Amino acid sequence: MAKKLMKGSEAIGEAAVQAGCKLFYGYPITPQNEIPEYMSHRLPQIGGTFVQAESEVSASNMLYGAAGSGERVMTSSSSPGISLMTEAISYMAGSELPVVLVNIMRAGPGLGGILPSQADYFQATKGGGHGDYRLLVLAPWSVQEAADLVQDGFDLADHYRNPVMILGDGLIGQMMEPVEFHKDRKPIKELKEKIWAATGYDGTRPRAIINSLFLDPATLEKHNHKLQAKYAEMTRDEIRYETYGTDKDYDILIVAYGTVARVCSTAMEDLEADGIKAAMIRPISLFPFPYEAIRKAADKADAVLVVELSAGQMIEDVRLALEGNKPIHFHGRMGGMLASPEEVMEKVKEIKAGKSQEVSHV
Amino acid sequence: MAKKLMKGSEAIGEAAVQAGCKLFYGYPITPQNEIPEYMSHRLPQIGGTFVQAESEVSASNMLYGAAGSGERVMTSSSSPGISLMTEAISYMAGSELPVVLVNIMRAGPGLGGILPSQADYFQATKGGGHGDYRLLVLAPWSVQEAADLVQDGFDLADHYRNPVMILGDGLIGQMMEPVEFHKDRKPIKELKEKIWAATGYDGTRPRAIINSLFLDPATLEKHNHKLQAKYAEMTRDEIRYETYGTDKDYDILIVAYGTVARVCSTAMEDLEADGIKAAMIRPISLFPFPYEAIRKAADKADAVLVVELSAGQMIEDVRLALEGNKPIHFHGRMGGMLASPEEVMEKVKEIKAGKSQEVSHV
Amino acid sequence: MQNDVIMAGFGGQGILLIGKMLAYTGMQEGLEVSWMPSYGPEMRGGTANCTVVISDRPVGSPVIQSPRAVVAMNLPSLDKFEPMVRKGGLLLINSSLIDRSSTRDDIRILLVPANDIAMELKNPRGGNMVALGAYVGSSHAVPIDAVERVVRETFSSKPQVIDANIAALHRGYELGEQAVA
Amino acid sequence: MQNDVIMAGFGGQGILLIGKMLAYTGMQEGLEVSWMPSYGPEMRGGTANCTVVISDRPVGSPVIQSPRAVVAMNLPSLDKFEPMVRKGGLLLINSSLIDRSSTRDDIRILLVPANDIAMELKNPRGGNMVALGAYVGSSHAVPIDAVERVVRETFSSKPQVIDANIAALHRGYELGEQAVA
Amino acid sequence: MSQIVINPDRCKGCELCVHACPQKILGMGKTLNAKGYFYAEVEEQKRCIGCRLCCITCPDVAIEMHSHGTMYHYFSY
Amino acid sequence: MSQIVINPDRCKGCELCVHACPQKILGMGKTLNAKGYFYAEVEEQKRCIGCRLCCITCPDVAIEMHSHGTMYHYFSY
Amino acid sequence: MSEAVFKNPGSLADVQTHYCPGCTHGVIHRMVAEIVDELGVKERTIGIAPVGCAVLAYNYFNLDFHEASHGRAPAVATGIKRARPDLMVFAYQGDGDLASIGAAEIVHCANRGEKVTVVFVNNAIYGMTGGQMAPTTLPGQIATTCPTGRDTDLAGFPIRIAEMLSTLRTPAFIARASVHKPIYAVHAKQMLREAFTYQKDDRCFSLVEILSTCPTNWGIPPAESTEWLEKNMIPYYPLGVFKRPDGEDRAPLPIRPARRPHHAE
Amino acid sequence: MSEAVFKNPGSLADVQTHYCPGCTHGVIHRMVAEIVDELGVKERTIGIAPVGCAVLAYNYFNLDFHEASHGRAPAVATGIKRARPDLMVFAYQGDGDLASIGAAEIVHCANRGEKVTVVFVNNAIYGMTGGQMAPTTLPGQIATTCPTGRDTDLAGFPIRIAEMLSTLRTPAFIARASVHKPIYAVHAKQMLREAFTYQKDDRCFSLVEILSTCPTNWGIPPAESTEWLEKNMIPYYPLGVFKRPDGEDRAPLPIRPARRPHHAE
Ligand SMILES: Cc1ncc(C[n+]2csc(CCOP(=O)(O)OP(=O)(O)O)c2C)c(N)n1
Ligand SMILES: Cc1ncc(C[n+]2csc(CCOP(=O)(O)OP(=O)(O)O)c2C)c(N)n1
Ligand code: SF4
Ligand code: SF4
Ligand code: SF4
Ligand code: SF4
Ligand code: SF4
Ligand code: SF4
Ligand SMILES: [Mg+2]
Ligand SMILES: [Mg+2]
Repeated sequence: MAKKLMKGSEAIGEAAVQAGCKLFYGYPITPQNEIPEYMSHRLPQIGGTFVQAESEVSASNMLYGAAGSGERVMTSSSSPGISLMTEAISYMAGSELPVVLVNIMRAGPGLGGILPSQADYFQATKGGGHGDYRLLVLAPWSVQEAADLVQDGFDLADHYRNPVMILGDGLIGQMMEPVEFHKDRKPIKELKEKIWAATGYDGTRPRAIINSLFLDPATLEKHNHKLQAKYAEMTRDEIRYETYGTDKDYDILIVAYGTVARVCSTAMEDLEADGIKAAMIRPISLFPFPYEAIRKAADKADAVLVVELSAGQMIEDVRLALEGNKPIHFHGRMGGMLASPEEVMEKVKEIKAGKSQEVSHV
Repeated sequence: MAKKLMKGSEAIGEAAVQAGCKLFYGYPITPQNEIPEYMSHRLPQIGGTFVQAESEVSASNMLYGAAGSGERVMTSSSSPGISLMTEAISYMAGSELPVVLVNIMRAGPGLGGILPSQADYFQATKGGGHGDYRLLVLAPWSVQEAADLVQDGFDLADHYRNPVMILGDGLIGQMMEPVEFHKDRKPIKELKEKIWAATGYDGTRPRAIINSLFLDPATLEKHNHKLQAKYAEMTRDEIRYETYGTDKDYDILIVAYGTVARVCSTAMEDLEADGIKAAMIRPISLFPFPYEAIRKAADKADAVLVVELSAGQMIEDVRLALEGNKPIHFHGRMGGMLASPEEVMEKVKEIKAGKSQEVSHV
Repeated sequence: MQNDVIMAGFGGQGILLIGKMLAYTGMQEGLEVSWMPSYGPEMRGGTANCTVVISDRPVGSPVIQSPRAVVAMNLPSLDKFEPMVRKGGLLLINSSLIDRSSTRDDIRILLVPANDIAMELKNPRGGNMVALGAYVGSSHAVPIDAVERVVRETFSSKPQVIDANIAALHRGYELGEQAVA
Repeated sequence: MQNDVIMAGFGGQGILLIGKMLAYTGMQEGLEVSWMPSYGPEMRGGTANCTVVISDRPVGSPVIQSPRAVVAMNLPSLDKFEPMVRKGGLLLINSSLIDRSSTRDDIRILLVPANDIAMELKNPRGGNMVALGAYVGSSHAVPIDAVERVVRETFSSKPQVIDANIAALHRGYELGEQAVA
Repeated sequence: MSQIVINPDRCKGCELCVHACPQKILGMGKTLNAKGYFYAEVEEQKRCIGCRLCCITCPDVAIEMHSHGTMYHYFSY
Repeated sequence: MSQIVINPDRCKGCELCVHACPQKILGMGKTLNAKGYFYAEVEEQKRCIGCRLCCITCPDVAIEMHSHGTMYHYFSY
Repeated sequence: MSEAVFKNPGSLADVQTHYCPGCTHGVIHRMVAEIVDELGVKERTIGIAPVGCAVLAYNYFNLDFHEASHGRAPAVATGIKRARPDLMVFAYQGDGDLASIGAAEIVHCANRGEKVTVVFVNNAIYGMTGGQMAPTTLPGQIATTCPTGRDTDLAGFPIRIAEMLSTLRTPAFIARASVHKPIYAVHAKQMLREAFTYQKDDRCFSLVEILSTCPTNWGIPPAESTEWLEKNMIPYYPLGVFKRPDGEDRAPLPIRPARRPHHAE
Repeated sequence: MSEAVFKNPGSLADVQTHYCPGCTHGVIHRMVAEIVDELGVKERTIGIAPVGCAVLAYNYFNLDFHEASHGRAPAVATGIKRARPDLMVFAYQGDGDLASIGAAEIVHCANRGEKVTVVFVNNAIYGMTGGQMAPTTLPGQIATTCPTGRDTDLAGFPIRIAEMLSTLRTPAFIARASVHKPIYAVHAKQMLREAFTYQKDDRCFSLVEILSTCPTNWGIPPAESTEWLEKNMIPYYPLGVFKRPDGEDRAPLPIRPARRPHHAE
C-alpha cells in the first residue's frame, strides 16, 4: 500500500483494523480521542463493532469479556483512564487474555494536564494493578512504528495470551506522519487456535472458564509460577531496542525511548557537528527491558545520559542494567514540557565538562 | 493504657481513632473487613462518621473530599480494591492531601485469592496510578507496629501533605496480638494549621482550591518539581528500618519486610542453633527505601537473601542498593502460600553450600 | 520457651474462642502471644482453625508449619494436621467425634472424649472447654487458674454458663495432666 | 536538508489545514515529513498552531524550539513565536491583521497582507492559501506545482473553490519569491 | 406413582423441603452424612402426591423425583 | 430608568442578548475587541424597558443594568 | 419402568456447592440451568460469575463461563455479546455486586439495550464478605457495618433496582420474583424463562431480580429465613413484571443537528 | 444616583471564562453564584468542579473549591459534607461526567440522601473532549463517536437522569430546567434556589438538571443552538419538578432480623 499521511491516533486505529481487530471498547479522553473516533466510523465499514463504554472501568471489563470469547480486541486511553483500568488489567493478566491496550500518556499526577509525558512508565512496566503480573510493553517513537507495534502487539498478545500495552506519549497520538501498511503482512508468531476461549460448551473440548480466581493457595501459586515462566520466556525472546551510532566510538551513551528519543537523535546530529561523540540506545520493549544491550552499549562510553519526560522512572531499569559500572546522568522534563535538542546537547556538554551531577547511587 | 489482645484490623481502626481520625470511608473486602466493621461501631461513639461507600472508586474520592476539608481521614482495602483507587490516589498525591490508606494485601493477580501476599509492593512504592507521585509507604510486621505506624502515618501525612500507605499482608489484618496505646502520645512531627483546607472562603486567607489540574505545562512542571522536592525530603528524613543480629559477624544478610520478616527471624534463631550466622535487615519504610542501610549491612555478609511473598519485587530495590556488590538470592512464595522458617533455613543452607542460584544480574 | 498449638474443628465448635482465651491467658501472664485464625477458602466449607503461639520472647512466625501441639476436634482436622505435628509434639484427638487414633509413633497422642464429657457435665456446648483444659493440662503452656480467670471474664455477661464451663475446663485439665504423668 | 516551520493563528483561519497540505506535499515529493498540532490548553482560547518538518532524512524531533520559519497569522501568534525564530530564519507576518513588524535584525521578515490579497481575489477565506504560497515561495521547501496538485486533491469535493485557492496560493508564492530575490 | 429420592450426601440439612411438603411426609434423620449434616428423609412415601414442591425448594438438588407411568402435574414448572 | 452597560472586553459576540431583548434595541458592533470578537452594543438605550432579559441571558456577565431611582421589576429573578 | 421426572438439569454440574445450608442461591442456579436446557441453548450459552457468594458459579454450571471483576458483569456481558452476538450471555450477580459497586455498569448495560440476561440475586446483604450492609439492606436490618440496624438518615433507603431500571426509555424486560417458597420459585422460573426468551429472540435486555435468603449472615435458620423474607422483603420489594419491551413504542425520534459538528479546526 | 441592579454576583470571580461564545455554562455559573449570595452562605460554601468543560470552575467562583476525578463529584461532595456538615456543598457536573462514568456515584449519593446540591448541566454531548456521544445525546444526533447519528439500536435511548433518580425512595428534591432562553433561566434559577434551600435547611439531597447548549460541538451557532435545544431536547427532557422531599412519607419501616448476624465463628 502507498504511504498515507496519518495522525498517530488514526494510524493506531487503522493498524488494529489491519491486524484483524473487529472490536473496540473505549471512553474518550484527550489526547487520544481520535482513536475511538476513528474506530467508530471505521469498524462498521468492516462489519466490526465500536462500543462507547460508560467509563474506562467498564471499557476494560468489556475488553475482558470480548477477549475471553477469543476475538482480537483493543482499547485505548490516557493516563487517568488507564489508572481506572488497572483492576481489570490485573484480571486480564491473571486470566491470560490477549488484548491490546494503548496508553497515550499525558502529564500527571491527578488530572494534571493534557500534554505529552512519560510518567506512566512504572505503572506500565512494574504493574499498576495488584499482584505479580507483567504486561508486554512496547513504546513507539514514530507514527509508522506505532502502527507496526500495534500489529505486532496483537500477534504477541495472542501468542503469549497476555495483555500488550502500547505506550505512547501525547506526540505519538497527535502528530501526522507518513504511514505504510503492508498488505501481506504475516503474523510474527505462529498463532494457535484459541481453544481456550469461551464460545459455548458443546462437549468437544473441556469447558472454557475464563478466570483468575484460585481459592486454593497451592493452585494459585502454581498458576503464578506459570505466569512467571511466561514472563521469563518473553524476557528471553521479545526484547526490542535500536541503537544509533554505536558502531563508532563515543563518549556518551544516551538512553531514551518514545518520541523523546527523536529529540535526542536530533541533538546527536548537532553534537556531532560540534565534535562531541554520542551514541544512543532506544528501548522499544520496556517490558521485557533490554538490560543486557544497555550494559553492552555502555561499555564504550564514559557516561550514560537517560532522558525522559518524567522525574526519572526508566532510569531505575538503566541503573539495574549498569549496576554501578558507569556514571549515570539524567535529564527529565515534566508537566507536558518537552525536552528540546538544545537542552539535551547542553546536558551532554555539561557531562563532558564534568559539570553535570551524577545520579546518586542509592 | 494496658495491653489489649486485638486483631490487627481492629488495632488499625483503634489506632486511627486514637490519632484523631473521625472519618472513615470504605468498602468491604476480605481480608480486612474488620476495619470498616470496627469503624462502623467505634466512630459513632466518638462523634465520628463511618460511611460505607458504594465502591472503592467512590470511597477513595470521598476520602479526597474529606481530606480536602482538613480532617484526618482513612480508608482501607485489599489489593483489587486498591487498584480501583489508583486514579484517586494519584489525584490526592497531586493535590497534596494528607490521607492514610491501608492495603491489607491478598494474593493476585486478578481476583486471585484471599490469603496473604506482598505482591503489591511495586504498586505501592513505584506508583500504581499515573504520573510522577510517591506515597510514603510503611510496612508493619506485628499488630503493635501496625497500630503505631497508623498513628505515625497520620502525622507524616499531615506534615508532608502527602498520602501515606500502610502496607500489610493478610496476616497483619487477621491475627491477634497484644497492643498498647499510649495515652499521651505526642505527634512525631510539628503539625501546622491546615490553612490550605477548603472550609469556606471568608476573605481572611487566599481562596482554598484543592486541585491537581494545571493546564499550563510550565506551571505543572513547577508543581511536579515541588512534589519531587518533597519526596527528596522524605528520602532524607523518613527512612525506617530495623536490623537484627548485625552487631555480630554474619555470612548471610536476610532482607525481608512485613510478617514474612518474622518468619525469617524464627529461621535466624534456628540457624544460629545450627551454627550458621545470619543477620537481617527489615525495611519498615518501603518508600523511602533504606538503600544506604542495606548497602552497609551487606558489607559484612558474603551473600544477601531477599524473602518476599511475591515473585520478587522489593528485590529490585535491594539490587539498586547493592549495585552488584554482593550476590543476591531470592526466596519467594506466591498465591497465599506462606514462607516457613524451615524453608528459609533450607535456602540459607543452600546458599552457604553454594547450591543456590544467584539472582541473575540483568 | 515457646508453646504453639493449632486448634481445629467444625465451625461452631468454638475453636476460635478457646484459641483466643488461651492467647489472652498468655498475655495476662506477661508472655508474648499471637493468635492467627484460618480465613481461607475452607471457611465456607464449615471448618475453622487457629494457631496460638505463647512464648517468653517476641513471637516470630505467627503461622506454624510444625506445631508443638495440635488439637483436632473433628476428623477432617485430624486428617489435615496430624502429619504436621512436630516430632515429640502432642496430638490431642476429640475421640467423641473421631473414631480413629493416630499411627504416628514419634509424638504423644491424647484421646479426649470432649463432647461426651461435656454431655456428662450437662454442658453440651462445652466440648471446646474440655479440649482447652486438656491442652493446658498436658502442655502447661499457661497456669490453669489463669485460664479459669479468663473463662470467668469471657463469660461475665452470661454468668449462668460460667460454672459449667469451668467444670468442663477442669475435667479436661485433669485428663491432660494424667496423660503427661 | 531540513525545513521546518511553525504556522500559527486564530482557530478558524485554516492554519492546521495549510500545515497538513504542506506536509502532504513533502510526502508526495518523497521527503520525510511530520506535522504536529498544538493541542494544549490554548485550544479553547481560540488559537491554533502546528509545526511542519520536511527533511531528506528521517525527522528527528517533530517539535521545534527554534524553527527555521514562522508564519504568524495574528498578533498573539506573532508575540509568541517571534522570539523563537532561528537566527537567519524567516518570519512571515500576516500584515492584514497585524499592524506591527518585527524588530529582530537577525532574521528575514516578510510582510504579507494575506487577508487583503484574498479579499482582492474574492476569496475571503483564502488568506491561509496566500500564506502557504508565500512560505513556499520564500523557503522552497517543496515545489509550488506539487503544492498546487495537493490543493486540487484536497478540495476535490468542492471544485468551485479550487481555482480561487490556487490563485491565492500563487499570489502568495510570487510575494514569497520576490522577497527572497 | 411418584417416588422421592433424597441423596444423603448432597443434603445439607436445611429442612426447607420438610416445610415445603404439603403432605408433611419428609423429616430430618438422626444420622450425620459425610459433611456432618443431619439429612432429610422420606418418612411416608406412599402419601406423596408428586407435587415436586420438595424438589423445587431444595437448594442443593438433593431430591429427585421418579415416576412410574404417566403423571399428572399440578402446575407447570 | 434603566441603563444597560455592555463591557466590550467581556463580550464574546454570541448574539444571545440581541435575540433576547424584547425591544430589539441591542445589536452587534463592527469593531473587534481584544479577544478578536465583534461585541454587542446598545443601539437605542431610551427604549429599554429594564426587563433584564439581556443580562440574564448573557453567558459572560458582560451586561450590567444600572437604575436611576426605584425600578419596577416585571418578574422576580 | 421408573423415570426421573425431576433431577439435576444437564446444564448444572453434578457437584456439591459451597453454599450454606438453605441458601437459595442453589435454587436459582438450578432454575437457570433448567431454562438453558429447556431452550436448547446449552452449546451457545456463556455465563458470567460475579464477585460474591456465587463467585464459584463456574464450577456449578456445565457451561462455558467467564469471571467478572466485582460489579462489572454487565460490562463483561456486553463485551462478549458484542463480540459474539450469536451467543446467549447471562450475568449472575448479587446485590452488592450489581446495586452497589456495579450500579453504573447495570444502568448502562440496560440503557444501551444489550441483548443479555441478568439474574440479579437480592439477599439484602453482602454474603461473601460476612454480612456487611448492602444498598438493599432493609431499614432497621442489622449488618456488620450497621450494627444497630440500617439508619435511613445516614444510609438512605434500600435501592429498588427493578423499579429504577424500568424508568429507562430503552426497551427491556424487567421483573422481580422470589424463591423463598416453592410456589414463588415457580413464578421466578417463569420470569427467568421469559427473560432468556427475549434474548433468544434477539429482542432486548432482560433482568430478573430474585429475592433470596442468606441464613448465615441474617443469623436466621433457613426455614425462618424464608418467613423473614416474605414478611420483610416482599412488602418493600414488590414482585411482578415492571417492564416489557413492547410496553413502549419504539419511534426513534430521528433528530439531527443542523450541521455536522466541527472540531476546533 | 445610578445603582447597578444587575451585575456580577460577589460569589463569581470577575474574570473572563474560557467557555465558547454563547455556551450557557456561563449562565448557570452566574445563577449559582447569585443564589450563594442571596442565601448568604458564601463563607461556608464549597463548590466541586467536575472533569468537563467546567473543570476550571474553581477559577470562576469566588468560593473555596475542590476538584473531583471524572464523574466522582458526588463522592467528593459526600466526603466533604460528612466531614463538615456545617458547610454548604455543591457539585457542578456535566452529562458525561454525571450520567456516564459517574452514574454509580450520583445514584448512591442521592440514595444515601447526602445533603448536598448537584447542578447537572446536560448539553447532550461531551463538550470538553470535542463532541463525543454522551448517554444523553439524542437519537439521530451526530457526534464524533456516532458519526451517522446516535443509533438507538446500538447505543440505546438517552438516559433521563432526573426521572431515574426520582424513583429512589430516599427523600430528595429533583427537578429539570433549561437556560436556553432568559425566561427559562428565570425558572431554572427558582429550581436552583429551592435546591440550595433544602440543603441550607438540612433537609435532603437536591439535584437540578439544567439543559444547556454546546454551540461548538453541536456545530450550531449560539442563537440557533437555543432553538435546537427547545425543539429537540425539551420534548425528550421535560422540564419541571420530579420529586420533593415531602412527596413521600418517611415512615422508617423498622425491621430487624430475629437475631444479630453472626460470622462464621
Ligand atoms: C473490587 C472488589 N471490592 C470488594 C471485593 C470484596 N467482595 C467480594 S464479594 C462482595 C460482596 C458480595 O455481596 P453480594 O454481591 O450481595 O453477593 P452475595 O455474596 O450476597 O451473594 C465484596 C464486597 C472484591 N472482591 N473486589
Ligand atoms: C478518567 C477520565 N476519563 C476521561 C477523561 C476525559 N474527559 C474529560 S471531560 C470529559 C467529558 C466531558 O463531558 P461532560 O461531562 O458532558 O461535560 P461538558 O464538557 O459537556 O460540559 C471526558 C470524557 C478524564 N479526564 N478522565
Ligand atoms: S431441602 Fe435439600 S438440602 Fe435441605 S434438607 Fe431437604 S434435601 Fe436436604
Ligand atoms: S413431591 Fe410433594 S408430596 Fe411428595 S414429598 Fe415432595 S413435596 Fe411432599
Ligand atoms: S433590559 Fe430588556 S429591554 Fe433593556 S436592553 Fe435588556 S433586554 Fe432589552
Ligand atoms: S450575550 Fe453577552 S457575550 Fe453574548 S453578545 Fe451579548 S453581551 Fe456579548
Ligand atoms: S453467606 Fe449467605 S448468600 Fe452466601 S452462601 Fe451463605 S447463606 Fe448463601
Ligand atoms: S465545548 Fe461546548 S460545553 Fe464546552 S465551552 Fe464550548 S460550547 Fe460550552
Ligand atoms: Mg447479597
Ligand atoms: Mg456535556
